[in-house]
Amino acid sequence: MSETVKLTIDGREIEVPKGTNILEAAKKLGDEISHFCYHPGLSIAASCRQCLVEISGNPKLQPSCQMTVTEGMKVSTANERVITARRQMLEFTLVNHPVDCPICDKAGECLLQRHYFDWDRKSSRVDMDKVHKPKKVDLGPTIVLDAERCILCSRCIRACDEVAGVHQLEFVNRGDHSELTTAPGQLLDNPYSVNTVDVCPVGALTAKDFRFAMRAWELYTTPSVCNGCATGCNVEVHHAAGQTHRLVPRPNPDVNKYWMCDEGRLTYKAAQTNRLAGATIDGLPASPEKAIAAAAARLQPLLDSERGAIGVVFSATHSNEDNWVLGRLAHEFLGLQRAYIAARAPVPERADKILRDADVNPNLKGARAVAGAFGQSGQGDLVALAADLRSGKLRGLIVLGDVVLPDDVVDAAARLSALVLVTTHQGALERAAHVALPAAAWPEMHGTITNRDGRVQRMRAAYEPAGKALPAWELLAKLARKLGATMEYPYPRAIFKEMVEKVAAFAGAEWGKEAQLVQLRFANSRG
Amino acid sequence: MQEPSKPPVPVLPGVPAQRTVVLGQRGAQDLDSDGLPTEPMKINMGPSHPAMHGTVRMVITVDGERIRDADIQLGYMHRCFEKESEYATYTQIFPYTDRLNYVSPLCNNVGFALAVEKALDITRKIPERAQYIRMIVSELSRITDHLTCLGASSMELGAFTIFLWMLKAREWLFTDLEEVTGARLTHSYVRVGGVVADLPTGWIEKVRDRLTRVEAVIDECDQTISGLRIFRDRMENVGPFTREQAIAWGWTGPALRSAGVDYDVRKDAPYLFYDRMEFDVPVGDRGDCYDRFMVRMIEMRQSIKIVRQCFDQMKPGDVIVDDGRIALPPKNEVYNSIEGMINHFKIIMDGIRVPPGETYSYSEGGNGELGFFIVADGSGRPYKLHCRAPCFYVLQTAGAQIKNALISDIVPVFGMANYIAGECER
Amino acid sequence: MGLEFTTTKMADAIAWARKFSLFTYPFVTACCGMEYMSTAGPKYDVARFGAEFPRFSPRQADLLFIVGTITEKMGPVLSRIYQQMAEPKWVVAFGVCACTGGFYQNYNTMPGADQVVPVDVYIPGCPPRPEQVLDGLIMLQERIQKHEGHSQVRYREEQALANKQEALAQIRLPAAGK
Amino acid sequence: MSQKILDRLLEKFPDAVLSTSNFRGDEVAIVKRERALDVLRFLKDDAECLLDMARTVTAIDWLGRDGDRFEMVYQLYSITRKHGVRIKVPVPEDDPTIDTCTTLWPGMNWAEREAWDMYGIKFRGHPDLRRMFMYEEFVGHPLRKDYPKEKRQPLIRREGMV
Repeated sequence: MSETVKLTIDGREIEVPKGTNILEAAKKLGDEISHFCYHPGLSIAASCRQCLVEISGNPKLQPSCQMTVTEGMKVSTANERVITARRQMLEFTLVNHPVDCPICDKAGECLLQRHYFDWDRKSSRVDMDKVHKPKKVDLGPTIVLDAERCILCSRCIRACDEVAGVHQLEFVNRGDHSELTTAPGQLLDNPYSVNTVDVCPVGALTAKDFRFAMRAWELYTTPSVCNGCATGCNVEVHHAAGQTHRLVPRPNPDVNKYWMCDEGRLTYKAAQTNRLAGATIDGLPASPEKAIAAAAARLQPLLDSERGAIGVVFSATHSNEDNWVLGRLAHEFLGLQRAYIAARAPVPERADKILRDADVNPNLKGARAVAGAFGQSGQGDLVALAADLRSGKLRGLIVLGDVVLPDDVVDAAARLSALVLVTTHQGALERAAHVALPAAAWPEMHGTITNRDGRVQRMRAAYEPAGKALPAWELLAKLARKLGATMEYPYPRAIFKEMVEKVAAFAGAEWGKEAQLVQLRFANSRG
Repeated sequence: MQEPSKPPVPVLPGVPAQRTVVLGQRGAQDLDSDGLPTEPMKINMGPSHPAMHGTVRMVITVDGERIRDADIQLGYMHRCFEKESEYATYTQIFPYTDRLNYVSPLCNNVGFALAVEKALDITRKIPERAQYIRMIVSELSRITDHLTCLGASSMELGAFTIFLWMLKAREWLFTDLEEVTGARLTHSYVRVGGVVADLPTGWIEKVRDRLTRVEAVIDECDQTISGLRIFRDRMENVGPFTREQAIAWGWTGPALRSAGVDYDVRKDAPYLFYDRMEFDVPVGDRGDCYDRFMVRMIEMRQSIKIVRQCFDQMKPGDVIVDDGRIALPPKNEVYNSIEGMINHFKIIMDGIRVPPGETYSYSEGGNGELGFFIVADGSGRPYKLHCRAPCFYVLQTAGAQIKNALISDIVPVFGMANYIAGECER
Repeated sequence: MGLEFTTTKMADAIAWARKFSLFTYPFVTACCGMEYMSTAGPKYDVARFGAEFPRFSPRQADLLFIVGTITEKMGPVLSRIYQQMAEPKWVVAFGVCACTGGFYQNYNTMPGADQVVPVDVYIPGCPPRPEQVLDGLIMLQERIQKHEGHSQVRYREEQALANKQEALAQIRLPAAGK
Repeated sequence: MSQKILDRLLEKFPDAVLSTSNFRGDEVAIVKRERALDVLRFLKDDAECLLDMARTVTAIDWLGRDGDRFEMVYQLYSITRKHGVRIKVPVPEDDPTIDTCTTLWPGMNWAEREAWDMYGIKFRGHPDLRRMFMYEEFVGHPLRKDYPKEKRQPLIRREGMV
């Protein structure tokens, strides 16, 4: 990438690396060339002819997505001839496009709408019937196809070939009867199938999960990180009225490029079902203040008598900040010695070379790093915890996160003289706990998680926590104050700064900017 | 540059040219007697009080009948206009502007449309007829504003008849405006780039005739009350404000003009076609409540004059700008072709895209200079929208005006500040 | 039986008298006030329905007209004014803001006046036309005649409860064995 | 029209004026916070500018933008000279304070109180800096971009209405 090429686009000179195509070069200059079939993450098809530009010395207009830049090249992207061509291509594309916008899931983030509005805005000249095609083709477990809306850009075909690595989609027939389809008897069922919906410039491919569930333009978007596995794909949380409606990948060349897996897209469901809405004392609802006081009262005698028999459980599903505050509470102030790290068991069969990882914990590495920072080896996992509970070594336990344990272990935990739980979800252990405090789930809180490569990534709060829940770090800090510790954090960023200084693994990590809450209709990036 | 010269204030029937203290008037000082020792007492007026039209709350400290101190508290009607606007497209904001100064909604509509057009830089492209229609409706709206203000405050001073008469005239104008806009009060008639629809056929003749009758009502009220002794006793020398004070405190509109400053946006920074209109700007000389009353009284006649000139000057033509990014396509295209559908969809759902930049645009509202400060970020909704509400600045001096006055003076002072909750607290 | 007959008929007569002599307290906050003026004004004369006499003190009124948006800051004032009114009392939400908050859904506007006080009749519209208001008033009168106003219902329930307790007190047996 | 105001400013306060611009006929000058009051006083008193009326004072919240988060906006006008200008003053997030301009234009008293109420900008030397619209129990500043639009803080509710 060392050598670069100079060229002029619309009279402005720019220097780009060799091998860049004109479309990308123009994007660098800030003027967008309309396109349907080109996608930065996919190979070039140059089939939509929407990105035609004029290159001086070249008699015909050339597709800018296909043409790589050459030294001294002179390009004009918006002269009369180019715009006329664009309009003509758009007119052809629209000839057979159904009048579906009011019932189309893509409406509001549709490239066809956008380009027509930006470049054409001419009324129709066609007065005959449009060609009709099947409206509801079930392509597989996740996708439904509306063949009429398809503009034959072939993005989805390439997405299957190049992302999932399986060739499952193809065009049949020719002319205005061409159709997207799977091979007879075959299904579109690869684990990355929903990416085809993201790349589809129109509403031809729709995800069954989101189909007719919500209008795109009414959603608000918040950048965050997927909590499905240790890969930590960057996502945008699309939500409205305190509820997530879908996750879409957020481009990040170092982690997930432009993609994410189908399983990851559904992680939002777990984050908003079966939640612990309010604090409980011995299974009965109570106000947060009362619950925290009760927790402190439960722990105090143990702290006085047998400090060594109290354990803490770090969570691989909670943010670094939550774990850090727990660590400070347990080891810096209470001087506890027994630490465990609760992590979901790995699922080897889901691992692949693309994105999916066997480790289904979003933050195992982070939890280990934090525990390590407090001199805890971090090797005490759930097995060790179960053993210690069974053998009765433990008398008290402070647990972060919702931990799933075998029944007999839960019974053992129930026999502890103090079991304080800070968790997002209901569960067996939560029912057994003396005090359970409701924590905010990942779409509801600011924080960072560490992915499998040790990359510290930022999650942003999309909406208010469910019910009476609070961020776990806040609950733990309150508990710490009740126990006489001095721990004041005005906002999570303070924790982050403190943590980054102390923990070697997090050195140089960035908190990042606060993101404004923008409704998709006003976020010009999409559609 | 020097000020443009203004014609003198016309002398009206029923208004004595020079003011003399009416015989038998008891000065306020007569009410304070040394015989009655008083002690300061805090009284809470409002937020729901017969003497307050609107929901303002006053904590006044009275010493006998005298007001020693007054603390005016707002916010009981704060409807978050600016926050709502940040979440709505420019077109969706028009209904909110209706409810700013809900006594003259069309002035706000026009003011906001002008602001967005300035941000879009299409002010020159607006069709002539649309501009004339905007002037007509906003002047009619100004008349309803003043009728309500004067009628209501007369009623609060006990002149119920005036209230009924002026309300009668207001009903006429509501009915006429309803024929144009489809709504009696909250019209949402103006759009970015023009107006929704043309005037109905035969409307102009009807309104010409209607205006003469409105004028008659105004004269009737004027002759009945302007010279009335009781009325003048209540209004004259109440809450006077000097020219310098008025400017320093950011007064505009009738209040400022009553203090002797001839500042009228329609003259000083003509928008629409006000530079083609021939009308006078009345100014007072004392800046007391009576002046404010009379200025409004005269302004109504001037507005009628403007409307008549518009009727004479306007010609047939388009009523909205011809631009596919701003004006909606015809409905048959929307329903039958994908092109029209997309065009309609994008304008409605994404809104009118305004290029990034900050503009402040102002016009003459019912109460004075109505300004809109728009911060656009290139999307279909304002990044920030600030509204400069005229009566917000007039009302904040009410406390100073009633200091050391009598409790009964609160009524005229507030009536003439024309406190409109929706506009003042937005 | 005869007694019941007369009392029920008496109650109906009283309700009839009440529904045509409503003393309104206009709790005017916003735009709807303009249409309230029109309703009270010369053209749509609310006096024709026996509700022409606005009292500007809640203690003298039995019909509370909530005219316009109610904000969070205004909430306590509204409930206090409601409490100051004498029983039996009726409440009308005038305009969509008083009904549901209308298109003001934000940090300071209350989603409907019924968050604070019980409401008998909701008159939608932004603002409602005077005809609509009169229609709502007639609806309220019908409710009053049918003894369905919220305070009338509350009163009946309290009476029923009191009678029940009375009856219970009478049938209670002397404690035996002591 | 009022370009000469900007020229006057540039020649008088070359160090205080960060930048000047003209957009759609609105002249704008961005001024350092430390010198803001001097600039405003000059504009009011200077014989050529004589901006005797302040139209409005408000703030802008640029959350997530590089540089200072807030920006004060002064919309000034001269009744006698019939010209106006807009002065903008960047205000940092960690220390949102600025000198009050009520000493020059008393009419900006409530406008500054509103800016405090809505954006949490403190005005040094303001006569009484209370909340303008919201009630005292209200937590936060609603027009800040990070305050949710529908986050209500009820003072009162009927039972069963929570």
